[in-house]
Amino acid sequence: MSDTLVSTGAPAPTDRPTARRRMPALARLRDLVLVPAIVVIAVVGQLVNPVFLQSDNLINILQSMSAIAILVLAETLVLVTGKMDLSLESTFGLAPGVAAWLVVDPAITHGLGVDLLAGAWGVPVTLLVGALVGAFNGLLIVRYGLNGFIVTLGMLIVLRGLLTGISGGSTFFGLPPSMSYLGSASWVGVPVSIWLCLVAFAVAVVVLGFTAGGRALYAIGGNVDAARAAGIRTDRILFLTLVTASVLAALAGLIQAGRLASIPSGQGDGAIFQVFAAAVIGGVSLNGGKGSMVGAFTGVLLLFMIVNVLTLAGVPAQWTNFLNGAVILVALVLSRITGGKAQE
Amino acid sequence: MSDTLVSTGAPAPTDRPTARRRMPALARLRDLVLVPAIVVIAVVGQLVNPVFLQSDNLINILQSMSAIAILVLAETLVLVTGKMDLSLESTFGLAPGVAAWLVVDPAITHGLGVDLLAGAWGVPVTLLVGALVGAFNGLLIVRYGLNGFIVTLGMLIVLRGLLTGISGGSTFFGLPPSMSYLGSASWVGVPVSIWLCLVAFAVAVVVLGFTAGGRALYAIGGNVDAARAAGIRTDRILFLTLVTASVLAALAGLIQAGRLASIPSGQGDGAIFQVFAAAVIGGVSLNGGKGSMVGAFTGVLLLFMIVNVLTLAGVPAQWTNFLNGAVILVALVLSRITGGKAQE
Amino acid sequence: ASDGKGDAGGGGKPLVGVDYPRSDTDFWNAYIKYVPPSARELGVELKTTNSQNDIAALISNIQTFISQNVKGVVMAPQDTAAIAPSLQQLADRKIPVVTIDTRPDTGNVFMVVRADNRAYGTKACQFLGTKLGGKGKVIMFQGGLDSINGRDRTESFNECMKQNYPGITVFGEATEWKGDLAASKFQTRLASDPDIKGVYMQSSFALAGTLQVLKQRNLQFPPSDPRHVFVVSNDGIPEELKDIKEGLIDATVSQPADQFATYGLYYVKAAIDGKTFAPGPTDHGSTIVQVRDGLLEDQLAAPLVTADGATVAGQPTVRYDDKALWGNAS
Amino acid sequence: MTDSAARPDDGRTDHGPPVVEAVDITKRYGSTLALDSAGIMIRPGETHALVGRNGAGKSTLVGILTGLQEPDGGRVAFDGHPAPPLADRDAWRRRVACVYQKSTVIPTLSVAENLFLNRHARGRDRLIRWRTVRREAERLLREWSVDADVDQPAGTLTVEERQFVEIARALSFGARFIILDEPTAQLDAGGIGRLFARIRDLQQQGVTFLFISHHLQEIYEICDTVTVFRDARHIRTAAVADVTPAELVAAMTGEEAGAGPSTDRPAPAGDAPELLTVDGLVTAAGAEASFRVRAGEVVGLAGGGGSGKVDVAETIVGLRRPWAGAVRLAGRVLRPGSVRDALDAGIGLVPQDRHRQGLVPMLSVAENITMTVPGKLRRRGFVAPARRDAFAGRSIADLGIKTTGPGQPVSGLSGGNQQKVVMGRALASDPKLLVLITPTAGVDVRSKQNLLAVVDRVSAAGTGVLIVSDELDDLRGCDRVLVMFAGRVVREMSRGWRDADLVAAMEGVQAEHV
Ligand SMILES: Nc1ncnc2c1ncn2[C@@H]1O[C@H](COP(=O)(O)OP(=O)(O)OP(=O)(O)O)[C@@H](O)[C@H]1O
Ligand SMILES: Nc1ncnc2c1ncn2[C@@H]1O[C@H](COP(=O)(O)OP(=O)(O)OP(=O)(O)O)[C@@H](O)[C@H]1O
Ligand SMILES: [Mg+2]
Ligand SMILES: [Mg+2]
Repeated sequence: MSDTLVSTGAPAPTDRPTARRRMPALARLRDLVLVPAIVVIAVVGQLVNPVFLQSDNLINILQSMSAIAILVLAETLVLVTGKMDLSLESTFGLAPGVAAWLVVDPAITHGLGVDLLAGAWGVPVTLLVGALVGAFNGLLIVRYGLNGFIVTLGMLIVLRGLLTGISGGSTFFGLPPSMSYLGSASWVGVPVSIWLCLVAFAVAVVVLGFTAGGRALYAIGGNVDAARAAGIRTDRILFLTLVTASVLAALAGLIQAGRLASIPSGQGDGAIFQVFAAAVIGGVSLNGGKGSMVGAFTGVLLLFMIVNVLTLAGVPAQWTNFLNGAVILVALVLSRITGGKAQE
Repeated sequence: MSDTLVSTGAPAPTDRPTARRRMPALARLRDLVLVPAIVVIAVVGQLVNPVFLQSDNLINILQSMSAIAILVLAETLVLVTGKMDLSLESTFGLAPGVAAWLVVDPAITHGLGVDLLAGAWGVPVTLLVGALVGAFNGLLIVRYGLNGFIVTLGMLIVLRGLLTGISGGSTFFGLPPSMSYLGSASWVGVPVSIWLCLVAFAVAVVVLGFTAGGRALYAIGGNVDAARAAGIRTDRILFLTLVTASVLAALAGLIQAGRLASIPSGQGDGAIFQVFAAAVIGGVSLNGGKGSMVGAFTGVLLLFMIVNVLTLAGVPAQWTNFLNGAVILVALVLSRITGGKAQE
Repeated sequence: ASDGKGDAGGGGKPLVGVDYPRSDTDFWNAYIKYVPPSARELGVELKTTNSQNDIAALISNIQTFISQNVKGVVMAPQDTAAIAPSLQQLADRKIPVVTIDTRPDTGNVFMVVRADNRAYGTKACQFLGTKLGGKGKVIMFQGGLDSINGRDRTESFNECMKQNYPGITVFGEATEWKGDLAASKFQTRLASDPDIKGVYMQSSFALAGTLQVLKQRNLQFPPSDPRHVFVVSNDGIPEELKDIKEGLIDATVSQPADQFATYGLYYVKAAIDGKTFAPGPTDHGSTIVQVRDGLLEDQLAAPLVTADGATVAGQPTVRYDDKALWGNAS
Repeated sequence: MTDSAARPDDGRTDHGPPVVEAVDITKRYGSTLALDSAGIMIRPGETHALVGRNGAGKSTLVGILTGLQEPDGGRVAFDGHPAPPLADRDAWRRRVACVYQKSTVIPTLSVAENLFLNRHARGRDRLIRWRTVRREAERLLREWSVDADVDQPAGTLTVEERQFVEIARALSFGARFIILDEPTAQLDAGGIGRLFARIRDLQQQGVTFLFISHHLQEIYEICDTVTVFRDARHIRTAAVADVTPAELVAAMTGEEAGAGPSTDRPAPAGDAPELLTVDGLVTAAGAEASFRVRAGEVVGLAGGGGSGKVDVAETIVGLRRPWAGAVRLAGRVLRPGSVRDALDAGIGLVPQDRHRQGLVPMLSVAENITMTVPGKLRRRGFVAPARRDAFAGRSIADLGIKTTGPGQPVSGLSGGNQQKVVMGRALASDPKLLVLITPTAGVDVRSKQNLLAVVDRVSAAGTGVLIVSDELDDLRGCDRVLVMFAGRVVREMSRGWRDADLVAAMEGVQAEHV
């Protein structure tokens, strides 16, 4: 189709060289393709309700997106390598859930939890569970070559079931301070979770753009055989990426848990749709090898700004989802169109 | 390959012909790769509860899977062409929902619905909505070349929001008899929905295996450029496939609506995970070009048998999801392994 | 005070933020419908949000309320543990909070307006126990395992059965508040235990599917028939009342959606006006109880609705066509 | 270079340890034996050719010599020391650089990054210095006279440019041993010239090469020693100077070299009806052509890389939409941009790239052959598998396709046989006109002859044939050859042209419009 559609324009020979030369500038601009949309939403938001641009509200937006943003960061890492990890949404709930289960005292929580470990273990256990989940995914996907979509779809269901199992469907509360610190404390008036989220993205930008490991992710996503031929240890890097993503998802879950001072057994349920939407709007390719952290960040930001504006506008509850979805769809379509050629 | 080996004269000629001759038989057996698993589950079920193999329970399994099975059929069509349609789960709820909205009488339902059309319009409107959704997907994916995963992810959210919008989040009751017939009536002691489901699969087997159009789906999924060069009207067929799939999803939604005599605004919510799991367990490839209707059917059957056995076994509610997920994951992994080589 | 529309300054209508917990069940939709008229009646300005059963969204919505300078907040946190940090934040800004339907696990609010979910389960148990004569099998469609209200109903139903009707076998089925799951599990259970005589569904979500299954298996008999399967639902939506009238189901618990709306706003207005309350009976037929130190709860009556309004197990019930039921309001 | 006269085939080494020696290598892919106790020995400073038919195991050996694949048996030694473990990629890369047959350019990354993949310039903080990378990349491309922006994604390069990126990268390691697996397959004459000049430079510096190509004249041009593989086995190693081309072909095919395609096919009768009429065709990319093909006539459409010949051909068959002009087949005007219409009108097509456009690998041979003619398989509206297999069986017999049967997935065939399947598909509809675009690309000598024999056969039966190619062997049997350059048909040459003239015309020398 592209063959016929793309080439209907005027004779190419004349404009081909210019088309070439324009590319690199565009490629860099691609990361910022959502900026106009963000500006538009900001203006609309300000018109709808002058509260929108107040620092209070902006901090609110950033804080409410921080956990999901880190999840998007994690998924972006995986997508860049050309894989997919659907199970991140379950890890997001399970990892802090297991930690809570091990540390909370059933005496306080009406029989929930086993109080096996001291509260200080909460954070390490959370990250460890994340790492284990990632390692298991990696084992099946990298070691045994199973399809990533399939494995992580299965894991999504299993991990969610596991959390329901250990919690009996209840919400864990009475978390130790160490576990709620990240999600609830503030530094210089700005919640720690926002700092954490911004730092994570900054680090990711540097790693992906300026380290051999980061570039290897793009190489693997672009052509795994070529990457291997170039001496990149593709299996090891894929494995590490999956583990890192799961650990990040666990961290994101910890932030969410701290913010809620509790862990509902449904934490993260359905979040993967939002995560994919954000990443893809932000220009991350599902086929691997393409996408930037800046883009992914603007993707989440846009989604959460939309929700915030809809809330401020007092849209009737029953239509919120539709409007939200419609804006996402339009953004997806526009981001594809401005992002360049049609693609599969 | 044959070039090299046929003339070696060395060890190959003796054992190769047998290996070769086994191939086509194996290919056909591939469709039945889940049969052992189904037998195992059946035996386990029978041991757990002797009710399992009674016709009553078997009909129950078939009936409860019939709507989802048709959804799986629809998704299989799309997957074979190498595309994806996530929005089927929303069409599943929206299509009958819109029909109900147009036909039910607000006087009976306390203000729900607009009573614009007579009850007899219910079924045609449902299918029409399905066709329109499919056509819209087709427009974006085929005509404008947007990525199917992305478009249908957006549509999934929008269509669900639309149903919440028109229903105000309430459940539609008081459906006209025409709309509940398919899901509630019985022929010769077997629910119509089962007949419908079996007939749909039988037709699909014939269409996919023995018509030019059906084979074209495999050709497109296997190599779209080659299909186009062979004179297959790839765009038209892809478009029709997306429309057909959506219409089938609408039909499935109608069956579900009839079975429950109502349409909750969340109808189909999250079903797509199950649909993908069933199709993939059944051997349908996410990369297109591979998969059979028989396989897809055994996939759904297996999933619903598992749920049935877990229910009969009286597994503690909190562990049902985990066990269900674990069995699915194991089945996914096994089906990949027996299904042959590792693949991405 | 910066918001143009609602302003607490000098006799203007106070601005109140109301967060709707979800908009995908009939009960909460009824609640959503009752809020604006109640607000008009009480003279408060509204800001509404919807947290779609997502606690993270609720927290973010509370932030937007705060940035919009609301003077009071009404919410119905479906997750009672996770709300503590937000309550603290609101308390720090001296914004009074009324919660509807649920009671926060920690942290204090001005008033909790709810019906007693444990009582729902007990009422349903007593009704079924009496009607079945203390023996037989009943199936219970539990809501989501992750819902505190669902768990309360499950536990109280089970406890009451164990205590009062040990001869009754209860099959508890998890359904995630999904009608199709309930219907499938009902069918499965009927295949293994065709002699089930009672159904308790924890919300009207399973209503239509349950009736459809009964109909398909030819188990729909009038209440007078000994083969009748007793069905108790929960919520009190119009459809249930209609089904009681037609003898399709036998009882439901009418959750007072209208009173949730009215008294939620009433108490928040009272708090803004500086009024205080003490435990004891109220002027609207309910009782305020102190559930823990500093936490008052107005436990609204949630009557059991039956076809005849007769007393069951010593408890009064309300007839399905009682005009006082919100489900009968036009 | 000096020891090119030595005879390595007896295993004698007289100048230090061989750069690489592979002994008794066996490699299986499932049921396929890709290498069967094969071996090779390459001495310092020589340029060693490896030839063999499609699927002989050449690329498999390359994979093993570069540490990408583990052999099932046998051993590899560099400079007399055992090869490093597979996991130690860096050690392998110090010993050998390679241009693989399969593209290892990563289309989504920039040209610069592709050139310095996994060896970016880094600062003391271990972070990549992009400015340096870019500068080095520009320098490298200039050396190869590739005029491309190093910042653009490599996917936007032309095939030739991409091949040069591969070559430039492999040669820039400073490796003393370089493997080139069919580096010239994607290059035009100019490109090949530049590559060979560079190889000669490096030969002077004592760099050792392993060179793989299906073009035997290239072997004679730059190689010292040649090894022949056949059927996964080592057949012969000899000094190039000591073997004649005929002997080489015989070693590759295991039989005496047959005669090339007969050139004594009678010319079509002068009154043969006009079949294909291309009038004022302007392709979307701007190439122009007007010409006719008569029934039974074989017309060649030649041109170098980017000359627009493929563009014109694909526009004729409806794969691309024209900018202007009309195509008529036997009087019927073809609907622009519709392959279906072209096929219905009677065109049979062998597309340019069999992997991209020719075959659906997972489907069976029979399905691939009959894909264009569903109508012929119908019984009461349904496809009858028996009829399909019978139909395909005839093609398999006619074209001599080596397969276990019509049901075998086409992915299991060798390259040459796959190309025959594509040919079978083109012939399935009994076309009036056969359009063959680079029909013998990547096909070995023997299969090439078989395919061209088919052309003679069908043209004798009155079918018109348009062969689009830059391979002289493909064009030799044509009644006329139209030569394109820079998007125009610049010359028409009738049968009996001299190679040098055709090459000159394709290179644009003495360009004159016809
Ligand atoms: N990854 C693989 N999986 C399965 N079979 C393979 C694989 N790679 C190569 N083969 C098979 O091994 C045999 C040798 O292939 P190889 O690529 O080495 O041939 P070649 O001599 O390079 O041929 P060509 O001239 O076409 O490049 C062929 O039969 C091929 O089909
Ligand atoms: N006249 C022209 N001037 C500039 N570019 C052209 C011209 N004709 C074709 N091109 C472009 O050059 C590229 C190669 O064209 P095409 O594939 O038709 O050439 P070709 O002769 O088949 O070359 P190759 O042998 O490399 O396949 C295409 O992108 C095409 O659009
Ligand atoms: Mg090769
Ligand atoms: Mg070309």
